[in-house]
Amino acid sequence: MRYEKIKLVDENGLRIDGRKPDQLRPVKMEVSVLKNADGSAYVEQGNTRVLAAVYGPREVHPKHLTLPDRAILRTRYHMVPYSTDERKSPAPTRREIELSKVIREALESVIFVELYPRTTIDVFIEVIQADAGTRTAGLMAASLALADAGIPMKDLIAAVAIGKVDGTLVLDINQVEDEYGEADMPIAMMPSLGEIVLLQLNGVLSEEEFYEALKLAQKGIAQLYEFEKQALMKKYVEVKVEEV
Amino acid sequence: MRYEKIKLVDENGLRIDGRKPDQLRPVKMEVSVLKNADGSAYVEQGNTRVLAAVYGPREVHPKHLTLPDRAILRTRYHMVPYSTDERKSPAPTRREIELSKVIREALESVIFVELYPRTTIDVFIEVIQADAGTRTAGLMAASLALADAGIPMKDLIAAVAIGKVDGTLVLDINQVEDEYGEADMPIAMMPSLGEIVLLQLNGVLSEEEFYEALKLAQKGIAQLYEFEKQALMKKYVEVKVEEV
Amino acid sequence: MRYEKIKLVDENGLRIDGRKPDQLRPVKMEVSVLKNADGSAYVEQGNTRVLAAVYGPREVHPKHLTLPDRAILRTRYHMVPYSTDERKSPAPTRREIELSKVIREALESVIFVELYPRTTIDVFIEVIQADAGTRTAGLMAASLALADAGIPMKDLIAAVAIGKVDGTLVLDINQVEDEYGEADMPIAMMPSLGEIVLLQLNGVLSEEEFYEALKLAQKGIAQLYEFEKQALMKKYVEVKVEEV
Amino acid sequence: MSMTPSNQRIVSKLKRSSIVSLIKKGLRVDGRKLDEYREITVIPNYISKAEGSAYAKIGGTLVIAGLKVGVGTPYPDMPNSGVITVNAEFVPFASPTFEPGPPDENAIELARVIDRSIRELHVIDLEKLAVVPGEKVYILWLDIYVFDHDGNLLDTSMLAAITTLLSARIPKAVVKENGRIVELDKEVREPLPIMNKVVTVSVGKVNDKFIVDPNIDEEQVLDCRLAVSLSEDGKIAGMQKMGSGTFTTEEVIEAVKLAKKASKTLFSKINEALKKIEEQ
Amino acid sequence: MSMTPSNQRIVSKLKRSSIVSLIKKGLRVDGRKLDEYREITVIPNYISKAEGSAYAKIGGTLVIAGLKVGVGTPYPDMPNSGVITVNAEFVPFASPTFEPGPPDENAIELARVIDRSIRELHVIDLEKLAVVPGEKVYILWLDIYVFDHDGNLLDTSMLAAITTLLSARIPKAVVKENGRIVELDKEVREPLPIMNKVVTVSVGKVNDKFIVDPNIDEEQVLDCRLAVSLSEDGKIAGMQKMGSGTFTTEEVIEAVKLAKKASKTLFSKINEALKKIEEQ
Amino acid sequence: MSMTPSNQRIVSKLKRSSIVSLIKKGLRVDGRKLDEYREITVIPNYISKAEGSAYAKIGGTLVIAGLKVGVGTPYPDMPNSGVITVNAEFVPFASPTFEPGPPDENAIELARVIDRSIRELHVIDLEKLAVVPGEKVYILWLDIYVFDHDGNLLDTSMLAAITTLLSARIPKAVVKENGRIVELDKEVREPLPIMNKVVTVSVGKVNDKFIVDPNIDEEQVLDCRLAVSLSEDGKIAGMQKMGSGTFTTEEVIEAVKLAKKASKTLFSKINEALKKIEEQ
Repeated sequence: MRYEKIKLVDENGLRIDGRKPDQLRPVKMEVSVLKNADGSAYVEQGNTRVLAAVYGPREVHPKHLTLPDRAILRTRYHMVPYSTDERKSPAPTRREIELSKVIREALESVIFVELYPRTTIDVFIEVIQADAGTRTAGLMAASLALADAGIPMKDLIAAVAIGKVDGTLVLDINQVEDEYGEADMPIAMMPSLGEIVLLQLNGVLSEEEFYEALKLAQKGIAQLYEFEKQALMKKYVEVKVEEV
Repeated sequence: MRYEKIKLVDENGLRIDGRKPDQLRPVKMEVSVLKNADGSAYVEQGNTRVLAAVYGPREVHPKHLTLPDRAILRTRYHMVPYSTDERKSPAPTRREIELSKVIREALESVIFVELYPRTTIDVFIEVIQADAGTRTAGLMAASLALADAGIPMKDLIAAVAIGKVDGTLVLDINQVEDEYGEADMPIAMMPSLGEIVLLQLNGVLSEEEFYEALKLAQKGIAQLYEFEKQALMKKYVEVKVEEV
Repeated sequence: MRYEKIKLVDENGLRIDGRKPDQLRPVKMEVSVLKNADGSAYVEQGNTRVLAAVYGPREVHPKHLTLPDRAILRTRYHMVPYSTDERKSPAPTRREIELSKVIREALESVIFVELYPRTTIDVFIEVIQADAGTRTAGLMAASLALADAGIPMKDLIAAVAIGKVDGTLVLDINQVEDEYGEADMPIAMMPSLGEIVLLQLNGVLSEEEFYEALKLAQKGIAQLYEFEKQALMKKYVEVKVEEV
Repeated sequence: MSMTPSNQRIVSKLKRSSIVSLIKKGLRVDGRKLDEYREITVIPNYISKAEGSAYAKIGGTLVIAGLKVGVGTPYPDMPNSGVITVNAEFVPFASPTFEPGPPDENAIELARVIDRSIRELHVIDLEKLAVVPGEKVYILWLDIYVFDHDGNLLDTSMLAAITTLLSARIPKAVVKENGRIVELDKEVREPLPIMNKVVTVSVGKVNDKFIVDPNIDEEQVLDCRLAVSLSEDGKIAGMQKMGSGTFTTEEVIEAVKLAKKASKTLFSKINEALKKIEEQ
Repeated sequence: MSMTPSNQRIVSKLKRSSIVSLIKKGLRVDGRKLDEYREITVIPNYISKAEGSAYAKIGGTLVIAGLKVGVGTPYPDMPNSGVITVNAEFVPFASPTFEPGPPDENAIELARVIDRSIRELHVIDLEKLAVVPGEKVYILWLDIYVFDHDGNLLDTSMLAAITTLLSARIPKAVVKENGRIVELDKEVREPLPIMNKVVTVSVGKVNDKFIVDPNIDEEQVLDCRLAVSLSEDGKIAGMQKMGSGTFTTEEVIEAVKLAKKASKTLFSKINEALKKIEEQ
Repeated sequence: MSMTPSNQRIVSKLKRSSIVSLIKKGLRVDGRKLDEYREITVIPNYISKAEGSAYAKIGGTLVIAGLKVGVGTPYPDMPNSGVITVNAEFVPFASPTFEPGPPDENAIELARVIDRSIRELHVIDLEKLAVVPGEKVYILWLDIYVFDHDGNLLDTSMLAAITTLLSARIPKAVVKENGRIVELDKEVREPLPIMNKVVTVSVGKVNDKFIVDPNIDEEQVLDCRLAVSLSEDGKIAGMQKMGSGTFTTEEVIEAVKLAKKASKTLFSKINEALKKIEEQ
């Protein structure tokens, strides 16, 4: 997948977009951005831009899909055709089907689903511009939209992708780092509870690197969590994340 | 779509098939042509040949698709693979899906759907030979088949496509005129009520041309309406339409 | 389909794999080979290898697919992608859809379906290695799996494909004979009742050849029936079929 | 997955028993003999846009088949042969029991039985349909549409299919630019290279009696059916047991003999129809 | 198969009658005049990954369109023309009445109405989009996504679509190896060869009154709609009656006149937005 | 759209609580230790028609994987690499909870986790699978079929997949006519260019305890699972949290350590099986 050598970390330890290894990309977050949805949010991380909409709890047809003791969750993670370098077909790809599943499972560990038996809560994520970290940005947008819809949750979800590029672990990878790097590890947490709700690793890490990556992720997640809380209070937040 | 100049109206004002601009193609109409369907009809306009079958009012499965206060309509406009110059795939094309919709909407304004709550009336149109004007021929066949099935209607539907070729407005276009002409405007009416039930324009017209086209259409529709009524009475009618 | 001449019967009347015209390939049969299925079986005939699994009688969803006076049968004949010379797409081909139907109809004449109204009996056949005769091997595996599941049947099904190669009728054709031969006639019977439950002919035979083929088939079926009964008693049987 | 159908047309018990008891006596509900076809109409060249076509009606069953021709790449294992694809559609237009959507198992089975008989009997000399051997060949699409289902779809469909092939006039393929481009000249037309004719006769079994050409009500009382494809000189060019009943070996033999006898009616209808158009 | 929809948004009888009686008096529920659009926002170049894009909002209806560009083979009957494909998706994201899955008849109709207007008015000079005539041409995909449905999807979608085309900057196609290989140079960008501008105005009929830009509640009480596509110089570049009611000839003429008048608002919004980006 | 499943296998409350309370004490229902696999069987070259294959059984879970090889065009962004496609099917044959149809999200996730581990660890040197660089490359299809589902499909599937690759013998590609045509010579066979070996260990969490290789009943009581792919030298070559529960960071670390330890069992089974066939 890496057919050409590109220098991803320079002699000063700075990344291709000028960031330090442990620095997030600029963030924008806004809730209640749509009219129809019961809850909605917009999240921007660098050039990655994501919309989320929540409908529900609402009725399901056909009824036999419901569960007697809890709400079911229906989740769709989708990239629009013009969000990527090459046009993506509008039909769901295998990648989108997998990500919809891991995102659903992450959300299921956060929502008090037992409060709404025999209903569905529908969470839709549309990636309108993709520059890596779309599932983690999507999960944050979804969690903000759920909060906007007033659906009780144990905590918000904050999430970020760790990368390994030129042998260095970096926080919040962008697309070039994802394409030419050695590993991509998206992780999502309920920060105040210290619980991991999503964890994937695409790439190769030593055991030590993995523990290091976990630590680095927690650092970014703590920052993102603060931005989320501010966005919910102000309905809008925009942060150029400085080195911390 | 027009890669070559073809002369569509000659120095005498006659069209490529010898017709005058306001002349219909020869027409054949026949009702009750099938055994299984509750109503059926065959319509031929020039080289365009269409079959229609009506089933219903009948039960719908699953029930939740029905409406409590009226019949629903299900309509399928379809061209068989051998009806066209190049073989058409048997699966519904986007064009066929659109035409099925506008035909359904046209029929819904004609049928007294409120007489048959919780049922469906199914109208199937199969184009067996396509030489332009298939949706208008199809609508006439459908309306005859509905009458044949004894389903109460406000009026029959008569329909024709107006074209603009070499700058001239012409009645009842054929395929060559459709392909090389400047506009195609199918229109369907309940003639005795003066109500338009379908209207589309594919092409560019000035406002004045459009009003002219409406008038020309009404002229053709009045003739076709007479043939339809005759066909219903005699079960069969064949007319070589002379200049009128 | 036969683009090259290959000698399929040699000067001694022996076939390409050394068999005599009326000789079966080596057979292995085993029942109860799976944990989940209510009944299961494995059948090997030469290089053709087939697994069958039976679930049921069990409930059907949606209910309106059931029948009030009998069990329905659902049957899937499927070849795995790596079972053939060229990779086969995992999606059902038109061939697999047809074979699933004729296999279902064969099984329906054997099972006492009226004993289990409003239920389904599901029979799955997976061809893991294909060397001709897969539908007949599949039917035998299915019938053994049904017996293993304890579903009452009028008889077992024994089945074999007759071929015509180089003008000679041969028993239990292999893939080379199928590809380069003149006819392939799969036939399945309830041997003790003398009833034919499946019969197809792909190729051209004279009336006399056809009667001859029927006789040859019965001879092979009688042998295979014995192996099936042994397999049910011992749960496993392996036979190198000698000339008989 | 094939599933026992639950949307079968329902025939009243009274009608069923009357059909069965008549057949026992050698009679049919519509007055026919057991080995007699209903009225047959065959019209070749019914669709002028198609390169070949036929309207075929047996009793109330109406099938229109059409042939479209293109040029394309041969199959890698048959580089010097034209390609023919047979497709059948049972549209909801034709019967209250037909569902919308892609062909179901019944339509697929019908198309494949017809395809195999045409292919195995070498009805068309496909090798004559190579244009640039190994690179460009004629592609034939034979589409069979059922428009009214009154029983015995297979025999009617085969009748439409074979008449379509026998009466087709396909455009001449013109090779340009060293074989790289092939175009069809619609002004110059030729018949297909026909080598044989085939028909299919479906024989139904009702207890120990056999009937040909079951109508739609009779189809509901059949134990099962044997479809036999036959060449004009009486060779068996394909066979398919259809339905969930059984035959003994003796019954199969009796059914084949009956099919062979009845095939003559179909061949004479085809030949009449072809003669009529040749005379035009 | 097109089917009468059964999952329509429900508007209470009270609301319905208040909407209708207001319109009778020449008024709207949201205070607008009958021929007045809701607030319109147009933002060209909204998506930096796309070769063209626009954010269009009319009232609460939000549509984002994007253009992606590739190089491919022309259609055989148009060997010297670029190819444009218009696709619209009504994702369940945007409305409780939208279902998951491929575009339904409503999305397909909308895309086709937009496609026809763009094509027939020659908005883009497709012949200028041939790269190696007869062999390689630009392929344009115009994808229209509805993200919030508050009525009048068609006018909003056309607004997004045309602004996308007008503001697009497509990568230059570079021909290599005697025309066999064509690559897109993303560093060199050019506008599309634009020849005309088009908008669509949907006119709704409520009894004998006509309104433009119906909001989602008003859509439920319309008898039917006439969508009229118009060029900047007032030519009719497409028309589509939508919904199951009827128009008389006189009503159609009135609707067209109203559409023509209202189209000016849309053109001025587009021109403003384009001016703003040119000044940047 | 991913949806909370409603057709889960049901385990009685009694059984659930017995499983949980045993695990609390460090015990398993089937007598195993927490970090112990069930009986493992691996048979390479199980399917003679495939270019590679393996039968893998862990407890009652049976998976057969097969490799088919072709020649095709490389991906434009990887012109000098062979292509491998991993596909997994959960056929209704294998479990009463599996539905017919194309792979669902579970089968897709499993295939993609396996695909990523194989790809990222460079199990195969794909660059050695270019035949005519930039034009023709080997295409590998690795198909994984589950035939009996008794829990822990992922570890069993990876076991079948890696054994298939390690034992495969692919036909030699022969280049003809200046590289324009490439044929596979089935008589000359070579192993794949293997660079690494990988296994996947699924660690289940039950309250604060961790188990490897959960059987089908245990799977119903897991809070969630962490699937860890490992190279033979202990590198982490992929990871996937599965199921809707959560882990703390400490728990994740514990799970990884457990996976690493348990991976040795799997590697030794693979090596044994390969040794056996080499000796043949």
